[in-house]
Amino acid sequence: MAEKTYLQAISDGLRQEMRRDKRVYVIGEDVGVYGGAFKVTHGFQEEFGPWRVIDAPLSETAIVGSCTGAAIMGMRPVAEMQFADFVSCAWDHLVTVAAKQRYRAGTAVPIVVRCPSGGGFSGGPFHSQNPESSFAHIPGLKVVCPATPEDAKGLLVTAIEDPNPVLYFEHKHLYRRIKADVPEDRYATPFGEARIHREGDDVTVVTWGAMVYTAAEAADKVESEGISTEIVDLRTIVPWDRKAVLASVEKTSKVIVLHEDTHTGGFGAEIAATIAEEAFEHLDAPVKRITAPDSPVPFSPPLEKAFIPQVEDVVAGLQEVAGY
Amino acid sequence: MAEKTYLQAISDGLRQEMRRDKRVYVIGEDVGVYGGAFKVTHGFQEEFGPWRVIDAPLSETAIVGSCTGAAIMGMRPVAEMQFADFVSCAWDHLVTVAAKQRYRAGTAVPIVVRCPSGGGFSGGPFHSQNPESSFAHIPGLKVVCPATPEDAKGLLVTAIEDPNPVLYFEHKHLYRRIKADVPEDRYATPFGEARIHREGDDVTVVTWGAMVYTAAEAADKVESEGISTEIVDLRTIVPWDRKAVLASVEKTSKVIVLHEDTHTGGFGAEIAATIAEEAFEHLDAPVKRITAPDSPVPFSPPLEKAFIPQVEDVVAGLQEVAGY
Amino acid sequence: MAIAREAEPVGSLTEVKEFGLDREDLLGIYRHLLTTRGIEERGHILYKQGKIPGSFYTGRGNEAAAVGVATAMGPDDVGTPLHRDMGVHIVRGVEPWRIFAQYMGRADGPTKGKDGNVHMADDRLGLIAMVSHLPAMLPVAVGCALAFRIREEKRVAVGWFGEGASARGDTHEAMNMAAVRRLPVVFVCDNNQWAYSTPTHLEYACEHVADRAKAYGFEGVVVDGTDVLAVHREAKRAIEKAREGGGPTLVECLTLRMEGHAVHDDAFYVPKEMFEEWAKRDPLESYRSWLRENADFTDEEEDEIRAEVKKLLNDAIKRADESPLPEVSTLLDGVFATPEDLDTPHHK
Amino acid sequence: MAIAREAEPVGSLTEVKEFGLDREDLLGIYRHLLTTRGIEERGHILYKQGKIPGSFYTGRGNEAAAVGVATAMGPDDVGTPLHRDMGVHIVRGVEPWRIFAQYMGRADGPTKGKDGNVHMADDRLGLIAMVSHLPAMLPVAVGCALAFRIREEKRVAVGWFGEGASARGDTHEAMNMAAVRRLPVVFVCDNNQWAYSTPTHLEYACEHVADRAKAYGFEGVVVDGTDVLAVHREAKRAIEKAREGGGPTLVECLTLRMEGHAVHDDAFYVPKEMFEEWAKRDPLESYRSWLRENADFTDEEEDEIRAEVKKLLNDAIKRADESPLPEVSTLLDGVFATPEDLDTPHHK
Ligand SMILES: Cc1ncc(C[n+]2csc(CCOP(=O)(O)OP(=O)(O)O)c2C)c(N)n1
Ligand SMILES: Cc1ncc(C[n+]2csc(CCOP(=O)(O)OP(=O)(O)O)c2C)c(N)n1
Ligand SMILES: [Mg+2]
Ligand SMILES: [Mg+2]
Repeated sequence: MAEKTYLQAISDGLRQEMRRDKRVYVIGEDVGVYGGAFKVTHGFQEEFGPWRVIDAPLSETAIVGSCTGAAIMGMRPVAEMQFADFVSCAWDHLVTVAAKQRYRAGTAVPIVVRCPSGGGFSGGPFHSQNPESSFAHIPGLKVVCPATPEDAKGLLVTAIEDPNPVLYFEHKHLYRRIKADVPEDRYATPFGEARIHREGDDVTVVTWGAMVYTAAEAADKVESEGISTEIVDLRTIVPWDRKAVLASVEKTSKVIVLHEDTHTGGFGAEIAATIAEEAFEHLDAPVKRITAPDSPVPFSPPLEKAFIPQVEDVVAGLQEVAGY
Repeated sequence: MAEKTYLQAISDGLRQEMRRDKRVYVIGEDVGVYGGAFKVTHGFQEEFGPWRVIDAPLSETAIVGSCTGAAIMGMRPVAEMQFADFVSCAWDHLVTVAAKQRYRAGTAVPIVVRCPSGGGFSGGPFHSQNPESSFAHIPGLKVVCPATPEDAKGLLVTAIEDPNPVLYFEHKHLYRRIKADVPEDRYATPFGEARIHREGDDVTVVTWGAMVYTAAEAADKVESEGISTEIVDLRTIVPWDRKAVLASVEKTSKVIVLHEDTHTGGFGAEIAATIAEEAFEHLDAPVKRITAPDSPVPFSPPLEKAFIPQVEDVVAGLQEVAGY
Repeated sequence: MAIAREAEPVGSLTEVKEFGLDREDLLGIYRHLLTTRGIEERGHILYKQGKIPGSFYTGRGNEAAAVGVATAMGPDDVGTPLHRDMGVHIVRGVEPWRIFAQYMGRADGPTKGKDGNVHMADDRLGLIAMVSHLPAMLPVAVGCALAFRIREEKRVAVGWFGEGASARGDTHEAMNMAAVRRLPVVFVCDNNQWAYSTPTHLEYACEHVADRAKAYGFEGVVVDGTDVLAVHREAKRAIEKAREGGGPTLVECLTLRMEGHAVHDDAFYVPKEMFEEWAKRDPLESYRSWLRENADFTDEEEDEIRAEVKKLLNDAIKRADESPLPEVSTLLDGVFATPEDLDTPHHK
Repeated sequence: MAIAREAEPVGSLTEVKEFGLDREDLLGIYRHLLTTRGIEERGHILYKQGKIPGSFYTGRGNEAAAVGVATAMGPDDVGTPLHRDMGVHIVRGVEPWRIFAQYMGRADGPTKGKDGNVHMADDRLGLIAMVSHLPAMLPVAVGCALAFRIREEKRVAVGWFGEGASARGDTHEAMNMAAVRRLPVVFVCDNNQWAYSTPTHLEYACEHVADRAKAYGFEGVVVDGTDVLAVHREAKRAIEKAREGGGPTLVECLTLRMEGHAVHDDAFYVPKEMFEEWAKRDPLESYRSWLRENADFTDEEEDEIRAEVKKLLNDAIKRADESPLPEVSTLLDGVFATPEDLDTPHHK
């Protein structure tokens, strides 16, 4: 096991799959010669050649749409969006064709769309979004949001193996900031199984992606006040691990759902609604959501900081819920 | 006041606005010579000419995107999607440009996109969808779902007046099936004010669109069993009337959220989560969601019937919740 | 001013033989045309009888375009036909009874009642089911071609679109990517002059849709879509060119949509003279005449084929009508694919 | 083989006078060019000093293309310039200090800190702020033109896009709708030969982006984007043609992006010789030479303009730096527009 950044784990996982399985190829803007805007595919074109690491024209619909065709012909495409924000340009293809083809016509569409998502570095309204909730609402799509280097690799492997279209959201703010041990061997991290990032007894925080670390910092802070926090990292949003969430809620009776995406209709609403419906008898406090507010992601640092949930916000939330 | 179908109310409302305000024009596929796939703009081109009732090429992005440009230049465009399902082709424009332009750049985008939505007549996966929840998650868009002829007209007027992009979902299954009195004069029905479709004491059903009638039929059926149902017709999803919903829940202590769109991440989740958060102390039963299941809309009648929430489903839900 | 090449009509039997069709093939084409039209005519009747839920679309007038292209495809080639291209399904071998079952929303339709109309395909026959959103299948066809190119297989993908759908961004992205990568794909435009009620001059302002090809960097050709042999010849050229690494071609088949957009539409907006003019160029009738004049097509042969097709369709309707409606328990089947779904020839 | 017209370079002062520029205008253009480059050079320094959050983009090499087009626009014309088109904002009269404030995320930037970089515009000056998604503003420009056409105003909209963005569906839908309706819009392609690291032959397979125009049914022209007067002339022709009801034109300005895609990118993938060759054609230097050779441009005049621009920029940076960061309380301001937002000249 070697220590790797989150980014390196994705890169290594992808390379390993491409070595193992000739059907896997990568397509996207600037993924070849340049190695991708974030260098995830750095050196790939040298190794795999220009027909397995394809520099595509600036056309997200053709990139993702062509993946669907190639997948049906037996390939295992991995598309890269330069930023998750640009997946909006492939929205119609994903929800209309890729998501529904298996249900309607029996044709599986095993594609992966890698989406570098999230804010925290003044990327502004179009380089900071977290569009996972939008896709989570569309039946037929799977949605993955790894938080750790180990999961980043293992979930990517599972995404490539999965016979369905998978939106793989890799959080840009974790790319180089988060390092941890990652097994060298191939392994597939199952979808739909949450990870307990931290055990605790008083309040459950359900979250994913970069917010796992925000929650952890907040948990550290409130620990001295005697609040014991359990952090459930969902890892995948579709499918999501209701069982693990409900089990944790049963234990703590108090829960916060935390995400970086905006509030109204964010996936936190689904989780909160489910908890309220299925753990009604166990709850000792209302399910609290801590999310970004309902606005585009602002550019200027003070505004962006106010927009993205901060450690202080979670601390306040934990105190409030624990004290309910 | 004359009795009008839901469709006639939309058509008359739109015509009235076009007569009143020269800035209002209509653009869409087949809206001119043909009068629109559902004949909402029947006779409009004769009255207003080909430059205010514009037969557009088959290009939703150009249709809606051009509305944004024209709106910024002072027009008041009303785009028609041939079916709500096709608005997916204008998704990127709506979420990327229209929704964010005011926040980012101070430029208001007063456009209306009419989306004939909903199932119930074997339209299949691409002519039956209810995509309102997807848009409700995007800050900067307003989302309207009238249930009655009177509201259909009044909310359309407000939509055209509103300085923001408005998605106006008109339910196809109501078009000719629902008739009621509609004032001849111009009136604007405010956004964000729910309508109590039926008063009751035991269970609240929060819903909108065609499901208002499904709820009403179910309410009739359970009345004899002594269950008194209050039906809150939201009328608009963004903004939505939390106050009215919370007031009703405070009264009944039991609530069902009912919608025709699919379950996971549907707007029902937002409502349920909000109720669970803000009316926690008032609830005598978990908030129940009755929705379509997580699949595309199937074509064949028995499947479609099983997919769309039916009166029986709501009856069962009311009995369950009332008996909790 | 046109940029695209305008294709000549097909001449004699000799010419036809040169591009590889023998007499058996020629009769086969006639059978396919008859079957195609027959299925849609029967479907129309079933619809009026209330046996088909939803709406109903036909490709009347487009039979030769669909059959002409499909007969030019190789067995390992693939395609994404649209709502006017029933002939493609027929040529590739979908059993008619399954199509009727599809129309009627029965369990034995290719989509098992999940989708309707000609929103179907049998992927084992190399076809991928269309979606409503036009022309969303073009990028998919390009992706098939990309797979062939990556694996260096000599296979070709054919992607269909209407002249109306030519206005959408998907058309552009698909053609451009295919051009840049010189992928083995043939784009077939069913130009039936109307997109619902919208005439061509409100969809595009060049002379031919095929004029676009050159501006992407490949060849465009316009062919009389009522002339099944001319279509076949141009499609064959384009497909074989693609197969040999020559990149994409855009083949535009000019026809008239001989009915309304769908059953509910009486096409009041189409000038009567237009219908009259094009009625004279009925693709089946034209081809029948050609066979008689050029290939000694006899009354007996014709009667035999007609009888055969009639029986096929009668049996098909009967069998389809015996197919049950789907069980409600299947409602959620297949929302997500399982690994077994990848156990198909094409997925490997 | 090119389909589009390839424009001649501009010759003498006489020719320039013929298309309406007097000596004052010519000096104004020089001032605009200097200001444009100066702002971006200063921005680059500010970025290195850590005063600009996020990333940073410039239009080095594209100054003449931007200024040439913008100076050809009438006061009531509107446009949707992109990230290489700082010159357009300058010509239209945005105050440089507000641009620096924008770069630095300050409250007085045109977006008040809500957006960054050149993602801004002052709509009172007839410009509409770009989004990142390329080329999402083209349909918007077409919509402006549609409004002008509906109201029968003699105004023109100008929509910019890069050669990379030419591959996207939005380009197609916008151009096609403009063509079909012969709308008063001019499409300007900033062809700087690279889309991030992607060379033109991986973005399109025709010779020029402008070749597309003909296939939409309007005129395309390619012009040397380093020649501000040639750009101006072609833009003027196109704009006046549009104004008179002649429909759209696509003007392609050929340049080289003289820096990386953004500050973090060293452009290792661009051949050195390419940079060397194009460095000889620096738009500011070329224009300065032209002025000297053709318009008796004196040292004094040049010094005066340079000093003026220098002062302008120094003052601007100072003033921008005094602008506060936005108040956190403004975070949710303007998510939704209010009726007062429609109280602008253009919204009426
Ligand atoms: C993206 C999209 N928008 C709207 C429609 C609704 N619609 C169905 S068929 C049709 C006309 C299609 O015209 P064309 O492409 O010429 O094909 P044709 O039906 O004439 O064969 C329209 C507008 C659609 N299917 N897809
Ligand atoms: C739809 C979309 N996809 C991806 C990007 C990321 N991106 C930003 S600039 C750029 C290259 C643009 O190339 P071009 O259009 O030639 O403009 P240039 O930057 O060269 O002026 C890319 C891919 C984007 N902005 N929009
Ligand atoms: Mg057509
Ligand atoms: Mg470029």
